[in-house]
Order: sequence, then structure tokens, then C-alpha cells
Amino acid sequence: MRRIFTITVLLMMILCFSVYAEEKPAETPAVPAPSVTTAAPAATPETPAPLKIDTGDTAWLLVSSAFVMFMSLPGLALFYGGIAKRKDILNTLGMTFSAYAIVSVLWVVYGYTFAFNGNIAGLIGNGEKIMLAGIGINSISDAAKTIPEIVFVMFQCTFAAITVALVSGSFIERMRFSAWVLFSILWFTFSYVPVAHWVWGGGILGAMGALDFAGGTVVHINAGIAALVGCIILGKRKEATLVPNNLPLVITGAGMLWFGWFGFNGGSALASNGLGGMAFINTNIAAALGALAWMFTEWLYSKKPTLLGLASGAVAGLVVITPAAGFVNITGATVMGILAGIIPFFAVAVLKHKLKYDDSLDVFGIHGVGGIVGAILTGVFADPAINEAGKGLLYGNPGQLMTQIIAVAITIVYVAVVTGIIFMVIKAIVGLRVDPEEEITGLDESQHGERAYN
Amino acid sequence: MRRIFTITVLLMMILCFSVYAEEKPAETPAVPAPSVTTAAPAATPETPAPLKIDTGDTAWLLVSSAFVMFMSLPGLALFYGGIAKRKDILNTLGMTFSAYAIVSVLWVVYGYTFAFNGNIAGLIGNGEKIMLAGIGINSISDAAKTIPEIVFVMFQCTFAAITVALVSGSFIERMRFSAWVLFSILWFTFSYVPVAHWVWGGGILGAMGALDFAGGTVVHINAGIAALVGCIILGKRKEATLVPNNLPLVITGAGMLWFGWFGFNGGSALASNGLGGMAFINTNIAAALGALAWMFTEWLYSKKPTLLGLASGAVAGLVVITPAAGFVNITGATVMGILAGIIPFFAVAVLKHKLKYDDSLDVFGIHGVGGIVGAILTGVFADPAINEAGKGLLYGNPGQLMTQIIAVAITIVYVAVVTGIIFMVIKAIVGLRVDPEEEITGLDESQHGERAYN
Amino acid sequence: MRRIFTITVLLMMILCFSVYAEEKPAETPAVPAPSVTTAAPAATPETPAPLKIDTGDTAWLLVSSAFVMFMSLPGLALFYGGIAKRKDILNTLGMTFSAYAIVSVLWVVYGYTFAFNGNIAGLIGNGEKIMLAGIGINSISDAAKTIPEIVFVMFQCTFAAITVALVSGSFIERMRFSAWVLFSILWFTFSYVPVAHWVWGGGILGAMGALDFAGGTVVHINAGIAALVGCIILGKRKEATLVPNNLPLVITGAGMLWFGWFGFNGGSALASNGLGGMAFINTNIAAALGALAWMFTEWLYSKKPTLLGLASGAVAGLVVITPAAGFVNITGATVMGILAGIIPFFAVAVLKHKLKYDDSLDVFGIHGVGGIVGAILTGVFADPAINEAGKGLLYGNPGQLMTQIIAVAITIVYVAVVTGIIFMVIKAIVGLRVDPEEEITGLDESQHGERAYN
Amino acid sequence: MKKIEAIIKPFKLDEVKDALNDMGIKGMTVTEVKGFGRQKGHVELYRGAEYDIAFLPKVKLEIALSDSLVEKVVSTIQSKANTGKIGDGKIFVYPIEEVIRIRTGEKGEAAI
Amino acid sequence: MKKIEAIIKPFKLDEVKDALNDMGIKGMTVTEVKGFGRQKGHVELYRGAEYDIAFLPKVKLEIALSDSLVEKVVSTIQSKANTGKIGDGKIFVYPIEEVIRIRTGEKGEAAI
Amino acid sequence: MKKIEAIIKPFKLDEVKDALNDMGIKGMTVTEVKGFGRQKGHVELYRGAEYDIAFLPKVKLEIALSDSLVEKVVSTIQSKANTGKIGDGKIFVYPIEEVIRIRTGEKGEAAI
Ligand SMILES: Nc1ncnc2c1ncn2[C@@H]1O[C@H](COP(=O)(O)OP(=O)(O)O)[C@@H](O)[C@H]1O
Ligand SMILES: Nc1ncnc2c1ncn2[C@@H]1O[C@H](COP(=O)(O)OP(=O)(O)O)[C@@H](O)[C@H]1O
Ligand SMILES: Nc1ncnc2c1ncn2[C@@H]1O[C@H](COP(=O)(O)OP(=O)(O)O)[C@@H](O)[C@H]1O
Repeated sequence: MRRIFTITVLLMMILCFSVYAEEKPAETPAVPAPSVTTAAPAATPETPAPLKIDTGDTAWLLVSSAFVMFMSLPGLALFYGGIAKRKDILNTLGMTFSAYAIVSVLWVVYGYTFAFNGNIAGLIGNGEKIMLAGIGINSISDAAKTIPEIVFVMFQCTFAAITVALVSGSFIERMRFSAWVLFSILWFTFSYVPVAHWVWGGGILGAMGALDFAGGTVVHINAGIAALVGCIILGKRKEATLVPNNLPLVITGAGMLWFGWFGFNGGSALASNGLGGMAFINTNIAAALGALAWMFTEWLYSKKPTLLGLASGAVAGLVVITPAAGFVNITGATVMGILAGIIPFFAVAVLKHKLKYDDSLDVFGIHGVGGIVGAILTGVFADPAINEAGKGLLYGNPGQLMTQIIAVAITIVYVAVVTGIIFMVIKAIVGLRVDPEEEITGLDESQHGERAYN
Repeated sequence: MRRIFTITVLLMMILCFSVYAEEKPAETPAVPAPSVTTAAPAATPETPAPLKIDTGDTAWLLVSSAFVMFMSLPGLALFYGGIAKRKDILNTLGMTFSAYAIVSVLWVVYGYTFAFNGNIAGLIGNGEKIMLAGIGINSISDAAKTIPEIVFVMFQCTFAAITVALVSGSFIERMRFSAWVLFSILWFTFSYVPVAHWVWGGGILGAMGALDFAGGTVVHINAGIAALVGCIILGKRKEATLVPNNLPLVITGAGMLWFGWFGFNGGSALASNGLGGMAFINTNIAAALGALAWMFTEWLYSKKPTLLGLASGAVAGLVVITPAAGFVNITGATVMGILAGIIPFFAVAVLKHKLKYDDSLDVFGIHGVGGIVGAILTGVFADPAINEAGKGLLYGNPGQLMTQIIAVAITIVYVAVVTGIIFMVIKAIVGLRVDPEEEITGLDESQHGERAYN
Repeated sequence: MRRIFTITVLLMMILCFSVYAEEKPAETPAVPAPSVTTAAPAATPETPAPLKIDTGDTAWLLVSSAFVMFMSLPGLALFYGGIAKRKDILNTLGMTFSAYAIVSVLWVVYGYTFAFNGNIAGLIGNGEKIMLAGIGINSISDAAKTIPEIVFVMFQCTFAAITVALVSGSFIERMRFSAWVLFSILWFTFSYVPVAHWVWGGGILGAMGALDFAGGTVVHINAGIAALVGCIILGKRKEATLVPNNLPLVITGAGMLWFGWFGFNGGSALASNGLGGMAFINTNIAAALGALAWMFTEWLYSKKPTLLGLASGAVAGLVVITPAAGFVNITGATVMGILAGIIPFFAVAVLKHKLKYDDSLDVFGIHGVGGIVGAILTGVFADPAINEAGKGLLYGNPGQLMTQIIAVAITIVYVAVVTGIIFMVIKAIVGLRVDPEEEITGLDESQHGERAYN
Repeated sequence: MKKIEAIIKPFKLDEVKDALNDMGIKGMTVTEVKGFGRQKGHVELYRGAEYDIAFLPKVKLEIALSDSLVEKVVSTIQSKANTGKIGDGKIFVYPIEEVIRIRTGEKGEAAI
Repeated sequence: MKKIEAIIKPFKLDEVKDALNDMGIKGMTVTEVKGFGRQKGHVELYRGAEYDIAFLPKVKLEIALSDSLVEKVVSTIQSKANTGKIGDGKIFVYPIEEVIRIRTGEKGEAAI
Repeated sequence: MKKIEAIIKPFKLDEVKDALNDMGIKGMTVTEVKGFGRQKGHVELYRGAEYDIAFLPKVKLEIALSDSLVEKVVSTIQSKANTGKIGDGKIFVYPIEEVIRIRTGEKGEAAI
């Protein structure tokens, strides 16, 4: 009861604040333009200035927003839920579901404005657009010059939501549901929003030239490191085994993620053009090669090609290509896809067991490691013929590689520290883990009073 | 056998009629323009007259049509099927599947023309475009000035289909399959088509200024009232309990509904623009808040936050925002979303048990009650800054609220009467319920000779 | 081990070759334009020459590519996997998954260029664009004049992938996984690529005027004949029965196929216009009537309307309308849809048992027979008012029907021979079937070491 | 002590359980089984081909109890599970040599 | 009367059932079980980590019958379920004290 | 020979199996069952309405063994499956008249 109360009060406060904010007249139409480094605007040089809404670009971004939403629900939910144990699948689904819902609200209330509006010392946006104050149906943001700002808000919302949901995979089968709800709120606020601002919202990492087309750093490293730190603090499960309760649902979820990722990466061109197409096909080939490389590695290393391996490799390929999708050419994507099926495989099959942390669904091994590999290789393969905003080592710019490494390092340190603190706070308020008996009986019964299959 | 015969004859007649109709030369290119009240045209003031197809708007409407189709199959089918009992899941899936198929045919044959073409006494359209006579690939309807009419026909088709499918949730686990097939045909014809005409096709409700952006009245009240009346006439199930056989499928279905609803509401702008974007983000936040509000209400009221609750709340939020999505601002959507998680919860958890009707999947509690709440609140929150076509109580127009209430009331009375009559007719022709023993053994075996899981 | 080695070497060779090819400077920007017979360009006469990227058309094709990908994963995977036996579902999913991944790679490496670039003796394209050499983000192909070529490459990639995956349904529950991997590579190379070139890439069948809007011949006849020949060579299963392990997943898959098919057929207009809309609505009504006609046929013929029947009929309707979607009017689509629910039903329920081949999931009965019916009826119903590129028997052009029949015949003969040879080669290298005991225990355990449900 | 084993129709389970509970039977164990007997199975039709489903879903109840209760329990089950239609099932009575309650180690009738 | 309980490999079920049916056995009850014995389970590999699946799927057949039939039924099952490979399973014979047919209340051999 | 039948809590299965294995028990058969007893079931709440789930998931172990082993096996199961909480389950001992190994046709103790 105390828990519910705490949570409710928190949410209420946020909502009151936001309604208050909305009352203020939107007297600042001319928002200081954030100097985004996303490739998109640079990539459509034919449309220089007029800031006119293009229906084709808008259509693609509307669709991309829906696609990325679909990645969370039901995509990621099924991918994670299917791998969970039979007695914990609902709780696993519930973590993604609740995270998507919570972030959807908070993004509109204060996330967007602090991530994308204005720039205070390179560290965070300002609060002018709390509750989307001042954004009308014809507003256009400098970050995306041919689509309504409201569409850009929505598109970015889905990125924030899935990032939080991704983290959950590492905590399942032991974390209290109330602790997860609190985590979603706090981690979104103190980890996602700042990092998104740093890379895409005009903050320090973007300013220093770090390339991140669709979220290698903002989404995957961010989530992967939080997953690692969190699962270490949480501690091991009583039964730290991976026994997928429903592999067909895992494959379904993986297919949905792949599908949605076309919006994730393709939509990050912020326009319906050749760059979007390039990001799209790079995404497809990297996922395909990630799946095949993982499958063959497994076939050699552990004798059989598993379906879980195919699915895991595809996701790893998608993760690795994310920061690079709109920067590299097809050869770059090919190499990155193959590595995506090999490096995360060993992170998961060997490294994890050596280091003995219990990352239930390998969020760190796939998203953390994959995100780091992707971010660094973007600095190697970025081809200015694809996108003039990015020029990597292979095209004569070794500095880009350095920049990438520094940006990755800063993100890792920040996220690790923030996640650690957040876990301490949650532990103090509602506690982190369910009772051992509840854990053995399964979280579906203890946390939700339901059973998955009847 | 007699049943099958009846059904076949009915369908044959419809088809013959339609083919006959097609023979007629399409001599009336200048169709009297229905004066639609949907917001879209008004919302894109930059495109005044030329009736030119815009590829971006067309792309968005093609996609939206696909999205709304996806809401029925597999979305709604899974949402409903997963909550049904293990022995009745296939029949439940089959009701949605058959409804979608039947309506897809009838809409083209006569539904579109009677709903959207012409206007006889404000009550019904005319038969000029039976079997889409006269609609070429370059035709444009006045109802949607920047997209091919054929795309508008398709988009509206998916709305008609899902409305019929929605009703089925109230009848499952006891209704004969042949009765359902008949119901789909009759109820589509005598309830959906007229109400769609009244609100969107130039009929009385639209003319009196009732606002319904994407179908609060046409879809949800319509379906919800039919569900209530129908389940009362059908009578209680032998085992009137709700024991979801597969909650992961329920979550999957809910996620698909949420995803598809972006096309449902966002596409109802009939253009790829800021209004579509506004409807999109309003949809997302209302669904998110519906889910969270239902979850917290349940957490307080019955101790545990269930997954079925999260999913039900999300759907309730989607229902409530439907009539308002392109009229209200984000604050309006926020309030509506929260109420969507609370009012339908009590309708379902308290009211239903008090009134003792057996609405198997709470179609009335969620769609009926949610639709009414949404329609009325649209009259409160409609913000002319979002859409000049709608101005609610809060913006100084109390008359709008009255109009909404009257439109809701007329719809309720009409649908209730028509549904009652249709049930009497079906009872006379094929009978309504399966035998009690078949009901206990499950409808999958008796109606379809199949089992869901082997 | 030997098997893995063979496969790895094969893939490596392909990749090396491709990287080598990429090194060559892209000195041939002016590619000889293939004279495609796809209807699209002809259908948008307003856009004659300028070869300018249209954002709306691009958006629709990006989305369509994603939709067709979704048809494979998870769509077809679930449709097939759900019908498979409980002990073979993962292997069935894995065949689709691996085929999609393999073809995604090979298409980029050499498939696209040999299918669509240049024309050697009407039989095959040339190798100029191996590894997409010379295709930049602003390149435009003559085959699709308003979208980036890279998007056209991606769109066509998804067609190639699903065609290979379709074949697998005939081989499940007995084929070695390594044999399937080899089959995917070889059959894609020697059957899909040439046939695609003949029909769409400027080759002989297109040149002689054969109509195939979205792949009746290229996709469905191609896959259906390969399925028939293959399953005869493979031989019968030990337990040649059809006991769907999870019908809700079958319905889910069917719904996803239907949804994705809007991109398959609608996207084949290669533009976001009325023709795309026409193809879309034709697709919907044919699927709906296929489902209903199959259901009623079954209801009369074998007493009960099954869910598997509804789903099978819908797929049959989709198959039959595929070559015709952008050529016929709504009456044509209506007739074709009804026949789609009847002819394949008898192919599957009667013919198969008479001829005693063991086509596990009726790929020949549905895709082969349906594709042939569709291709031929396109020659009957093609209406020049819909698309001036096609004029059928009913509109005074009996020659078109002849052309269709000849094109079908050529394809059947070619595919049958090539598939036969490929099977002989595979048999020699890795063997075709698993051991009898492995077959009885299930392929999930023997081929992948996994179980679907735990 | 005896063990009573009853094979009944699944939809009768709740009724039987409640009746036994009312007469003071404190425990039982239930298993989902498939039955083959005089009652014929049904036919499933997939794509026009018939499959005989020979086995029908049944529920097996197992109750350990003292000898004195056997008759009463048998007659209760028999009356409650009875529908008069073929396939109602059987009741079997077996001897048990020993019963132990795991929690306490109690033996014999005290353990039931 | 006796009860014969046979643990067999699942894919042998149909063959055994048909053979028993042919020799006039009118009823039986079947349960899906998991067996642990000399036959080793298999290893499943998820993300590079091995999981021993110790238990193998088996099917349990239960047949109540008169004493005179026991021998014939046992030998039929033994010959039909036999593959010669480890893990073929066991047959157990138990005493039954009473059998009642729920539908009619018949007792003893008449009830089988 | 005897048959020991133990109804235990599912999460204790591995522990009990390993202990029996260690003491040389070479085979057993396991069935998923639902138990009804002193331990109360739980309540599930769907859309505000309560559903009593009376039956709890349990696991049934069946072990055929020679008379001499009975005592040791019973006490091993009892100690390993014990949590001290209500619902730990029961152990039943039954007589077996005959055991046959299907693969070899061996009978009696040799077949176990
Ligand atoms: N000899 C038997 N041994 C074990 N179980 C039996 C036997 N005969 C019947 N049964 C079980 O009892 C169920 C009902 O038997 P059946 O012959 O169909 O009807 P009835 O009990 O009305 O005669 C069967 O489905 C089967 O589970
Ligand atoms: N002592 C036993 N008690 C009960 N069931 C047993 C026993 N021993 C074996 N079984 C059952 O018989 C099956 C086959 O036994 P196993 O030892 O693997 O092979 P085999 O019967 O060929 O010697 C096991 O999987 C188990 O279900
Ligand atoms: N008389 C009985 N006959 C058969 N099984 C029983 C009986 N009593 C209990 N059981 C089984 O034992 C399990 C545990 O019994 P319960 O009364 O809940 O706790 P305890 O064994 O601790 O007294 C039950 O769930 C049921 O499966």
C-alpha cells in the first residue's frame, strides 16, 4: 500500500506540474534552434530553408512512429516474454507494457522539452515546452524541417519508451513490479532524457561531433549499461537458467522488432528519401547477417543452430547497425552485420558466464556490447558519399573514431553512476526484489495474481 | 443444412444484385457532395479547391487502411480470443475473421454507396455507386479531397468491418456460428451503414453538428449498445466466468490494436499533416493513461495490477479518445485518458455484476461506456486551435455538449431497437444459441470441429 | 561438420566475390534501361519524364517493403509454424527465418543486378551492380521513376525472400536443416532470379507481353511448382497427417499475410496513387471472398466451417489476385476471389489425396494452383480502364489469355527442371532427409536442440 | 486404507469436488487424462481430410481415504458424475499400504 | 481384477492402442508423463549455455481388466511397444479391489 | 515389490530426483497434477471479479522398487520435499504384483 501511494503521489505531482505549465501562454514561438547532428537535414540538401511541411515526409514519419511503438508493444514484450519462464511471462510483458505507458506520458509532460528544446550548458534542455506548450498543429522544429513538430515529438517519444523497456530484460524473474514502475520513472528522467539531449538535442556529445544515426548510444549503450549495473545490484535469481517458455512467441517478437526497426532506423532520416532507403536496406542486411553469423557460430561452437540463436543474432545485427544505418554504405553494413552475429554471441555465451552476473535476457550482452561495437564501427565505416555529415576512419578521418570512443566512454560512466544511485533510492523506498518464495512460485502469481495460460 | 442454404441464398442475392448494378453505365460523374463534418478538410486550409491527388496524403491513407485492417485481423481477434476459454478460442477468432470478410464484401457491394454517396432525407445515401460503379482510379470524393476515392472507400471499409467484429465479444461462448454470420450481414446493413451515414455521410447527426472524429459514435457506441442488447437477449452462459486461456495473446492483441489505432485516429485526418500528428499523439497518451489509470485503480481496489487490466485500460483509453483525437489538445487527451481508465473499470467491475447481464468480454463496459464518455467529453474539450471545426464547452460553446448528448441518445435508441429486431429475425431463422452440451464442451468442437492447441 | 563447412565456404565465396566487385569504380552511371512491363509507370501518365524522387511515392514504397518483410517474419513463419506438428514448429519457423536472412544477403550481393540490371539475351541481367555498385542515395531506376533506386532494390528484395520461404511449407517435418539452407541459396539463384528477370526485369516473358502485377508467376507459380517437385523427390513423411499444433498462431499468421499483402500488391503500383488504391481494395475483396467461399464450400462439403479453412481461403484469395491486382476492376476481383476459395479447396481436399504426393502444408495446392488460376484469369479480366497496360479477353483481347498461358507453361517447365536438379545436387552434398527416428521424435530436437513450449 | 481413483468427464469436476468437500474429504489429487472407451471420439477435418480423434479428454481424481469412507465416497462420486450418457467414466478402488504426510512425517490415517 | 500400467514411448501409443483394441480391450486411460531412467535425456543449448533435460516425454496407459486377460495384454503391449532401444518403458501390474461404472452403477467385471 | 507415489511441490522436484538418484534409484515417472487439500488455493482477479483457483499445481512421482528399499526412499523423499509449510504433500505406498521391462521382457526386480 505504501508503495502504491508513493507512486501515485509521484505521478500526480508530475501531472499537476504539467497542467500548471500548460496554463502559461506560449509566448516564445521562436525557440532557439538546437544544432542537431542527426544526419537527416544535411542529407536532403535540395530543401534548404523554407520549413514547409511535406506530406510524404510526414507520412513516413507518422508510420515510423507507429512502427517504433510496435517494437515495444507487442514486439519487445513478446521477444522478452517468450524467453522468460512460464511462471514469469506476464510480469515480463508487464514491464515493457508499463514502461511504454509511463514514458509516453512523461515524454509529453517534460521529456521532450528537456531533451530537445533549448540547451542549458550543453547538458539539458529547458522547460519551455512542458506539456507541449506552444506546439500547434502547424509548428515545425528545426530538428526536422519538413514535418510537423508534433510528429517529431511523437517519433522521439517511441524511442524513449523502448529504451526504458529494453532495460527490463536484465531484471526479470525477481524484481518487484512496484520497483520497476519507479525505475521507469526515475531512469527515464535522469538517464534517458539527458543522454538524448547530449547526442541529439544540441548537447555536448553532438557538439563534439559524435555520430549516432538512430540511437546506438542514446538507446542501446544507455539501456545495456543500465541493465548490467542494475542486475549486479539486484543479484542473481534463485534459478538463473534460461528456459524459454514459448519460442514461437520469441520468433514473433524478433520478427516484429525487425519490422519496426525499419521505422526506427529508416525514420531517423526524418524524411522519405534515398537516405531513409539506405538506412532501411542497411538495417535489413545487418539483421540478416547478424542472424546468419550467430547461427553459423553456434552451429560450429555448440553443434546446433537454434532458433533462439537466429532471433538473437538478428536483434544483435539490428543493434549494431543502429548508429550507422544512415552513415555507412552496404559494404560497411555487411561487415557490421557479420560482426554483430559473432561478438555479442561470445559476450553472451562466454563472457557472461565468466563474469557471473545474472543478466536474465542478455540485455548487456546484446544491446550494451552491440551498441558499443556499432558506435565505434560507425567511426570506422561512415562514408561521406552516403551522408556528408559523417566521415569515418576508412575515408581518411581517424578523429571520428576517437570522438566515437570518447562519447561512448562518457555515456557509460554517466549511465552507470546514475543507474546505481537510482537503484539505491528504489531500494530505500519500496525494496528491489520479491520474496524468495514468490520468486520460486513465479512473479505472475505474486505480482499480478494471474496465470499466462489456462 | 437449412441454415447454410439460407445464408448462401442471401449472399448470392447480394452478389447478383451487385453485378447487375455494375452493368449500368456510370453516367453520373458529378456526385452531389456530402457535407461531411469530419475535421480533416477544414484542417488543411492551404489546399482549398483543386481536388488533386497528393501522394503523401495517399500514402498515409493507404497505410492507415492497412493499419485498421490489422486491428481486426489479427489484433481484435487475438485480444478477444485470448480472453475466451480454451475450448472457445477458435470460435471467437472465427467471429472476427468472418465479420471482417463479410463486411469487406458488403461494403464494396452496397455499404459505401448507402453510407457515403448522396443523401436521402438525411437518413441514408443512395444506390448509385453500388459495386463501386463509376469510381475510377483517378476519382476523388468530396469527403477527402487529396486522395483517390478508391482509397477513401477502402479506409472506410476497415471501419465498418471492425465495428461489426467488436460486437462479437459480447456473444462468445454460446452463440451459433451461423447466427453470427447472419447477424454480421444484417447488423452491418441496418445499423452500421445508417449510423455512418448520419454522422459522416451527410446525414442528420453530422448536419446538426455532432463531432465524431474517428468513430466514438459510429463505431464504439454503435457496437457497445448492440453488444448490450444482444447479450441480454442471448442470455447468460452456462459458465459465465472470465478465465483467459492465453494472456500473452491478449497483450499481443492489445498492442496491435494500439498500433492500428494510429491509423484509425491519425488516418481520420484524411491527410498527412499536423492534424494527423495531433490525433496520433493524443491517441498515444490517452491509451497510455488509460492503461496506467486502470492499473492503479485495480491496484488500489483489488490489490494487484493485472496484465489484463493494463490491456483493458489501454483499449478503454483508445476508445474514449476516438471521437476527440483530432479536436482536443494534449491536456484534453490527458484528462480523457485518465477517466478512460477509471469509468470503464467500474462499469466492468461493479455495474455489470449489479445489473447481471452477461457481456462475455465487456464490449458494453469498454466500448459502449467508453464511447459515450468520449463523445460527451469531445463536446467539453474540443479546442478550436486544434481544429476549427470543433469548439467545446471549455472554449465557450456549451451548445456543443448538448449536441453531443443528443447525438449519443439518438444513436443509442436506434441501435438498441434495430439490434433487438435483428435478434428476433435470427432466432426465427437459425436459432441463437448452441445446445447446452455443445456449450459446455466448447464451441470450437461443435461449431468448427477443431481444437486450438494440439 | 562437413555440411557446415560446405555451407560456410559457399557463403564466404559469395561474400568475397561481392567485396571484390564493389572495389570496381562505378563507371557506368547510365545503365541500359530495362523495359519493364509492370503496370506502374504506365499508370501514372501525369508524371512523364523528369525522374524526380517523390516523397509520397517513396513513403509508400518504404512502407510496402516493410509490409512484405512482415509477411515473411513473422507472418508466413507463424502461418506455417502453427499448422506444423508440435514437435516440428521451430524447424518450420526456422526455414522461413533462415530463407529470409539468406535471400536478404544474396539479393544485395548479386540477386538484384542479375534480375533487374541490364538484359542478356532476354534471359538474365548483368553483373554490373553486384553488391549494389554504383547505386547512390539519389540514384533512380527506370523501373520506378519516382522513388530512389535503393528503395526499389529493397522492395524487390522482400519479394525474393518470401518466395523462397513459401516453398518450405511443402518440405517440413522431414527435411534436414542443412539441406534447406543449401536449397535456399541454390533455388534463389537458379530459379527465382531468372524468372524474376524474365517477367519484370526486361526478359522474355515480359517482352512477350505477359501480365504479372505483383508476382502470380514470379512468386506463386514459381514457389508452388518447386514445392510440388521437391516434395515428390523428398518423399512422404512417416506421419503424413496435418494436425495443427497452434491454430491461433495460424490465424495470426494469416492476418499478418493479409495485412502485408497490401504492400505486396498495393506497393507493386510503385507509386502512391489510385492504381495502388485499386490494387489494395482488389486484394482485400479477393481475400475476403476467398475466405468466405472456402468456408462455405467446406461447410457444404465436409459439414463444418473450420478456422483453418477461413485462413486457407484468405491466403488462396490473396494468391489468385496477386497477378491481377492492378489490372482488374472490382467485379473481376470479386469473381477471382470466389474461385480462389473453391478451386484450391478441391486441389487440396481431393486432388492431393488422389495423386498421393505429400505436400505438407499444401504449397502447391494453394500457391501453385492459385497462382496458375490467377495468371490465367488476369488474361481474362484485365480491364484497360484500370490499367492501360493490360487488356484481357473480356475487353476484346483473346491474345492476352494465350500469352498468359504460354508464360505459365514456360515457367512451370523451367522451375520443375531446375528444382529437380537442385534436389539432386543437395542430395549428393548433405542428404535430403533426417533419420527416420529423428523425424518421429521431431525436427525441433534433432535439428535445433530446442523445444517450442516449456 | 484405500485409494479411490475416478475417471470422470471434465465438466463434472467442480461438482464432484464440492460434494466430496461437503462430506469432509479434505484432500484429493487431480490429473488431466485422455480416455478411450465405448464413447466414440470425434472427427476433425483439416483441409478436407478427416482425422479421428480417438481419445477424449477426461479427468482423473485420486483420493486416499480410510476403509470406512470408501462406500460413501464411491456413491457420492457415482451420483454426482453421472449424466446417464455413455462415457461417464469409472471408479476404481485400490489397496494402499501406507500413507505419509511429508510436512509432519505422520503416518497412516493421521496423514490423510 | 487387475490394473495394468504401461509406460511407453509416445510414438508407440497408436500402435499399442490399435493392437489392444483388436484383441477386445474396450477401454483405457492415457496420461502424458515424463520419465527418468537409464535412457539419458538430451541437452538443450540456449545462448551457448547447456541445460540438461533429464526427463523424457513418455505416455502412461492404464487398463483395468479381469485376471484372465492380464497375460495376453502384457505380452501384446510388450511386443508392440518394443523398439529394442533403451527407454522402451515398463509394464506394472496392480491389484484392484473394485470397479464401478459411473453411468450404470454396475460393479466388478461387468463395469470394465 | 512396491510402488511409491509421492505428491510434492513442483519446485522440489529436482532436489528430490537428485537425492534419489544419488542413492541408486535408477528410474521414476513424473506427472503434473493438481492438488486439493488443506493448503488453500489462490484468488485470481479478472476485471474486478474474483475467481477461486482451488487446485494447486503439484508433481506426482511414481517409483517402482523392491520392498527393501521402501523405507529408505520414503524417508529421503520426506526429508527432501519438506518445507515445513502446509501443502508439502503426501507419500503413498502400494503393492505391485509384477513388473516387466518392455525392451527385454525381464520380469520382477530385474525389470526395475
Ligand atoms: N478398462 C479400462 N481401464 C481403464 N480405464 C477405462 C477402462 N474402460 C474405460 N475407461 C475409462 O473410462 C472412460 C469412459 O469409458 P466409456 O467406455 O467411454 O464409457 P462408460 O464408462 O460410460 O462405459 C474412458 O474414456 C476411459 O478413460
Ligand atoms: N523404477 C521405476 N519406477 C517407475 N517408472 C520407471 C522406473 N524405471 C523406469 N521407469 C519408467 O520407464 C521409462 C523407461 O526406463 P529406462 O530405464 O529409460 O529404459 P528401459 O525401460 O529400456 O530400461 C522411464 O523413462 C520411466 O518413465
Ligand atoms: N486424501 C488425499 N488423497 C490424495 N491426495 C491427497 C489427499 N490429501 C492431500 N492430497 C494431495 O496432497 C497435497 C497436499 O495436501 P495438503 O492437505 O494441502 O497439505 P499437507 O500435505 O501439508 O497436509 C494436495 O494438494 C493433494 O495433491
